[in-house]
Amino acid sequence: MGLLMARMTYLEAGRRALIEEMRRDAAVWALGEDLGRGGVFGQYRGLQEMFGAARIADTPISEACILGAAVGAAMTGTRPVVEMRFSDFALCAVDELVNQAAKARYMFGGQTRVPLVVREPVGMWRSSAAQHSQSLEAWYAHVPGLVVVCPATPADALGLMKSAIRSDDPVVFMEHKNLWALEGELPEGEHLVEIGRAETVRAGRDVTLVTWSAMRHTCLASAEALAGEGIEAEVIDLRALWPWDRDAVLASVERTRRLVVAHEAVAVAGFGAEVAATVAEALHHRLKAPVRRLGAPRIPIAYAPPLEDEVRVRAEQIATTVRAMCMPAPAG
Amino acid sequence: MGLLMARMTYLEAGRRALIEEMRRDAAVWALGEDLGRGGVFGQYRGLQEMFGAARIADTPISEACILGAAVGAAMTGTRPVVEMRFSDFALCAVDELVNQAAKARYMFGGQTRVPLVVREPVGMWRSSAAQHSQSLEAWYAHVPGLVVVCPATPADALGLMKSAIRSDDPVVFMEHKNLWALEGELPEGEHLVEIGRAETVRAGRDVTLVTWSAMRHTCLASAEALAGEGIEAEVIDLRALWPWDRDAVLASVERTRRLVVAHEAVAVAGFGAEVAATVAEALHHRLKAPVRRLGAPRIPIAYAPPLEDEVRVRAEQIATTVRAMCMPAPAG
Amino acid sequence: MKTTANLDLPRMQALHAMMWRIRAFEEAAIAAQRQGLVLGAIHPSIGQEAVAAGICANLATDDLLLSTHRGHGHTLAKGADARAMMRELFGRAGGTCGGKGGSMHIADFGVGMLGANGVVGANIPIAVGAAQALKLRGSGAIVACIFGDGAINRGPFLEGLNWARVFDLPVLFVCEDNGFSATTRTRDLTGGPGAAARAESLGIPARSLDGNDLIALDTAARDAIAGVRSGGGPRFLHCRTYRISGHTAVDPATYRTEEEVEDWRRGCPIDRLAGALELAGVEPAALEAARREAEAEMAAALDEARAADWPATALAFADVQDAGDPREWAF
Amino acid sequence: MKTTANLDLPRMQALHAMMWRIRAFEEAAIAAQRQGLVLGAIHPSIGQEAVAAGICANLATDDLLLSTHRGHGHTLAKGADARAMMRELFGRAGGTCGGKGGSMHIADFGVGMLGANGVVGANIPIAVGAAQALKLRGSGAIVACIFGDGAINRGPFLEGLNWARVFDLPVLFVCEDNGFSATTRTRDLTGGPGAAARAESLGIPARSLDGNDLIALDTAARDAIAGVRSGGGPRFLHCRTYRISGHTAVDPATYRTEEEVEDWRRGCPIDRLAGALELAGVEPAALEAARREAEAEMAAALDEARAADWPATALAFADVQDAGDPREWAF
Ligand SMILES: Cc1ncc(C[n+]2csc(CCOP(=O)(O)OP(=O)(O)O)c2C)c(N)n1
Ligand SMILES: Cc1ncc(C[n+]2csc(CCOP(=O)(O)OP(=O)(O)O)c2C)c(N)n1
Ligand SMILES: [Mg+2]
Ligand SMILES: [Mg+2]
Repeated sequence: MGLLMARMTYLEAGRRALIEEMRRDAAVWALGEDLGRGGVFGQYRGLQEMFGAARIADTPISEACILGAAVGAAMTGTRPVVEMRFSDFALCAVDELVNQAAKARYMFGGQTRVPLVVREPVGMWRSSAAQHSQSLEAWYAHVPGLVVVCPATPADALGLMKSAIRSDDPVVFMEHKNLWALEGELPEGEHLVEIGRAETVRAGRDVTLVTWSAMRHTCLASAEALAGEGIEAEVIDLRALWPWDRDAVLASVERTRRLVVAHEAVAVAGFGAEVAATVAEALHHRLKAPVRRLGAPRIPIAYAPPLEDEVRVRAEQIATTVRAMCMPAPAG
Repeated sequence: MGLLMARMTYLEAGRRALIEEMRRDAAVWALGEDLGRGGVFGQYRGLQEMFGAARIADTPISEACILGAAVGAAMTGTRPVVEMRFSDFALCAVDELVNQAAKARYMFGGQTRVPLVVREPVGMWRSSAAQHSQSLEAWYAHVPGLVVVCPATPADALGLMKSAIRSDDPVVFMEHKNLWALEGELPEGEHLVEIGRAETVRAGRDVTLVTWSAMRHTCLASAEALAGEGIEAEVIDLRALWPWDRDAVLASVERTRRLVVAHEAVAVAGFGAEVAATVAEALHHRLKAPVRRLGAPRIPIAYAPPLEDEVRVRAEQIATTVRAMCMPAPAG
Repeated sequence: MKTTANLDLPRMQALHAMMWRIRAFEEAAIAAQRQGLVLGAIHPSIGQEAVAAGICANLATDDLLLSTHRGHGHTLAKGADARAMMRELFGRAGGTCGGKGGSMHIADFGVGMLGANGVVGANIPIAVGAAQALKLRGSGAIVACIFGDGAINRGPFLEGLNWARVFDLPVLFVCEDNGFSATTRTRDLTGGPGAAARAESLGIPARSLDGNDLIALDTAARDAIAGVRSGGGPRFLHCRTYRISGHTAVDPATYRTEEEVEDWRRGCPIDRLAGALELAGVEPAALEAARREAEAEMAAALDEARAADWPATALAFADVQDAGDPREWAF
Repeated sequence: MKTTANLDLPRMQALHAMMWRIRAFEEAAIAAQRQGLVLGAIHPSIGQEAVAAGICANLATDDLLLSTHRGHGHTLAKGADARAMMRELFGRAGGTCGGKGGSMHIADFGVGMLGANGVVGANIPIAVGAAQALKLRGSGAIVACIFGDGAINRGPFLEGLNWARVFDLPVLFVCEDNGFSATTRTRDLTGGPGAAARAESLGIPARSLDGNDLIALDTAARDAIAGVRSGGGPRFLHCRTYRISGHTAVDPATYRTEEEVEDWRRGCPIDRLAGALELAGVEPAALEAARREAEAEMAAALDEARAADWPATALAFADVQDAGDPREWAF
């Protein structure tokens, strides 16, 4: 158990997590549009047949009520998993998430918990344009009461989803649409990943690359390229933005003495600013170079690929940034 | 003109701005709940009598439609001023603001503009508790297409509101509830303040305090206290978070070589992170001390004053932070 | 007023006493606010007490209730402790929510009261979700959801009612129609015939009735709740009443004439029920005693609240969430 | 089908041709998507063409139109240029939105088409606001707002319709009911009798009709728009139709039987109008010519789009907003 491995896609891993948790706990159920037909990306394929229409509930196009109902259901002894289809549509249910779900436990003096998971597929994917491509994880990290998770691999999609469902507090679970088809190894047995613990994906001594979600893979590609030039980048996938693994980041930068944080979201007021500011505050005197952030320019996402590409942080751009940082005192 | 001064409250200044702009431009109108009775804080007192019910429109309790209608009206040759009552209720209209207002100009390839102002009273005020106290300016600064304004004085409430109404793009205009009664001097004639230009409220050589909204006054109090100890703090009120006056901040920190950014909002992923990260990136080698951020802990806002006070950034706390920064190399 | 022939007198006296408790609680709270003891905004329901009493009298303790910013009456009638509620309004330790919520966020999960709400209409989706959870769990309990006439113009009203019908959920929706959306007359903001017609258009059986007639209301609530409890899905009651007090305790309510208010004062639901009870032979002294007892109870609650401690400041950091201790992230 | 006795034949032939243009445009776009030329999702309206043609034929150029994610037909019928639209679907320079929007965000302000929308129901509040602006400006123009049957379960539907009634705005609401909310049957998600009843409960005169009968639809739209234009406030049309294509161009639509689709194929609004026109004496060859012309037009539009340039990358930074040049804030 736990040693046998299976290959599985990111999408399939999320589906497996839900199946396992629904089998384990009768209080877990899912609600959203078109779930009976498998959901818009197939994440729920076959689940209504498996668990019935009461536990895999097809809802009207009523995002506010989908999330609001989940709040009520979570306060009443169940663990709803909410499907928002595209994170952009969650903007139709912000009162429910931010004023209700996130605050109920506190506002009511600890009388209740709101154990729900909101699945919000994020990110750029196949010319989806301005209303189907956003990454607003920084918003949710800013809201007391919310947990924010951004898995980048099938194993994390599985292990973090299971932990999210077991969380007694509301979790915003951001799956990246461009990762649905990504394959990876998964342990055969029960696989749980603690929310708030980063993964050091690659060790390195010269610079720390902090990232999350699909940008993990870009950072890795960049690190591989840099390795060919003798620059060893440590790549840290935060996996969760709240709580985020500050200790892991600080420990790494303490060693590498250089930080680049890269994400797909808009750079201005993005979560990269939080990471960069934290490192600058804590490790100013250790740094060999100023902290650096890479993110999208502050423009909506266009439909035409050449325009869409203008907002992408690419591996080459990360490498260029790292090279410039390492220049004054070349590594090794 | 422009030399005569009048004393006026922050609330009255916003009212005067609206009156002046409505007189100047027949396309300007306002909509929101209870405006005919003066609005919930009296900001619209007498305006319906002055301009009629079509231009000072009483709306149903329909935040999504209030903002959505403003988008349609803005694209159709008018300049709506939207009253959201409490910024917290604007969370019922996020799709309309973020997916529609902010993106229409871009998404439609420049065919239209969305000249609207959303007034969102923010901040802690008289035990208003978790759903009536939030400051989410960082969210809007993160959204391409939005302008974000946070006036702290009557003169800025007047001059920035007038500029906001004249903006061809959507402006989130955050008035602080605790400032309504604040009095200040106003020029008698037309008074416009450019959005995106900070005000250096107090000059100083030892540290730069960057702030906005009600925290400006806290920072000033702190600076006065520090002056008595021989520490001269420069206080910069950003006044707008998008665009924000990076040049003014960098020029100041270039001189003072120390930065503290203070705001009422939650520190984690707050806009202070953006300012701190920007300064750390640009001026790392000039800094005598690490950048510092002060903001609320990541907890909802409680009703009971002793609990509410726990999230307040106080002048003394700012002073303590500054003192510690100046310690290793005392000023003067 | 219906015939008093077969009135259940003990029940009606209890409801009369409950209305006095609500009235006395709010009058005490208003007085305390004038003294600066109640800190945040309070929204009194003076004149509307019959709705709270009549609906909640037909709920069991394990039935659930979702309320509004104007929820003191609903909360008391659902069984919450007046002393803890008063302490909550004072922001003190021992308050229903430990002083964290205040008037607009009172909740008492122990008696099935799942919360007032500071956002108009936000309780409707929460209520239908609670009902869905009850159904999933095979519980026989039901949910009552009270909201104002202003809430019927918010989107979640449509989404929540439609949802309750589609999933056939055990919810009683109650529109407590006091004629006002804050300081504006709701009829000027509302298209069509109103709340009941909207509910019916969404497939929910609805009744419109005099919400100041407690006897009629009690019967209507009983019938509607029987329908809900028997698995018939949601029901809707539209209760016409009036708020004699201002929108908040500090609202002078100059947007209406003194005559209009006077008319409704004469139609006060407490006096109306008292009249019916007297006609049915109840001693005026017994009715007066109910009032005095209520006033004494609330005066004591007020004194106790005034004497209560503030919550310990460390509690500011408690009950945020399990992950990520906010104390470790203070700046 | 209504009697063909006093058919306005030139008008009906033009509408027949318009439906063919819509059909041909979408069939070309679907083919182009299969070749990877149309990049983002497209939502074809094959089988629904009568709604677009019938409503828009009754609008003037300066009347405004708000559409949905399934808006190619509406946009063409409102007068947009098919070649610019096709270039937009290809994401090319010269597209209606310069390639920035794609299918779900097509807008052509030059012909009063204020936008498709990627968010279901979001066009309703925008439409009422546009109408309010027209009224404020003293314009005689009106707004038509088309949305699907799924949109009637979203809050903005209630808020927007109520708003239009309260402010007596010149809006024609059109529910284009194709029976599906994406891949789920809307009737399973919808309480009560449906769209028209909901509109009526909000005080808006409503009619429900066969949305594949272009002749009836043209008359109903004309009457409803006359009502709107004469200052009578909003009107509502509920048009029953069917989407023969999948939800998107890549949806195999296995959630329905082939027989059901076949039934509706036989009820195709283009064929039905063609039948009526033939009965009224129009030459089949003329009708066939309309089809051929449409197909030729769209084939040419497709070829042109394929040959068009990509937008200059610098345009990615244009038209964001006036303040704060994003190029100066790139990281
Ligand atoms: C979404 C939202 N918008 C506006 C408000 C401000 N507000 C508080 S109470 C109120 C009036 C509500 O009217 P109604 O629903 O009839 O309840 P009542 O106050 O009459 O009991 C308003 C507009 C709010 N709390 N929430
Ligand atoms: C608020 C929102 N929720 C969900 C979606 C995803 N979605 C796109 S089209 C669609 C179905 C809409 O059904 P309907 O309104 O009947 O229009 P139709 O597609 O049938 O034309 C859905 C659910 C969306 N775009 N917006
Ligand atoms: Mg009311
Ligand atoms: Mg449909």
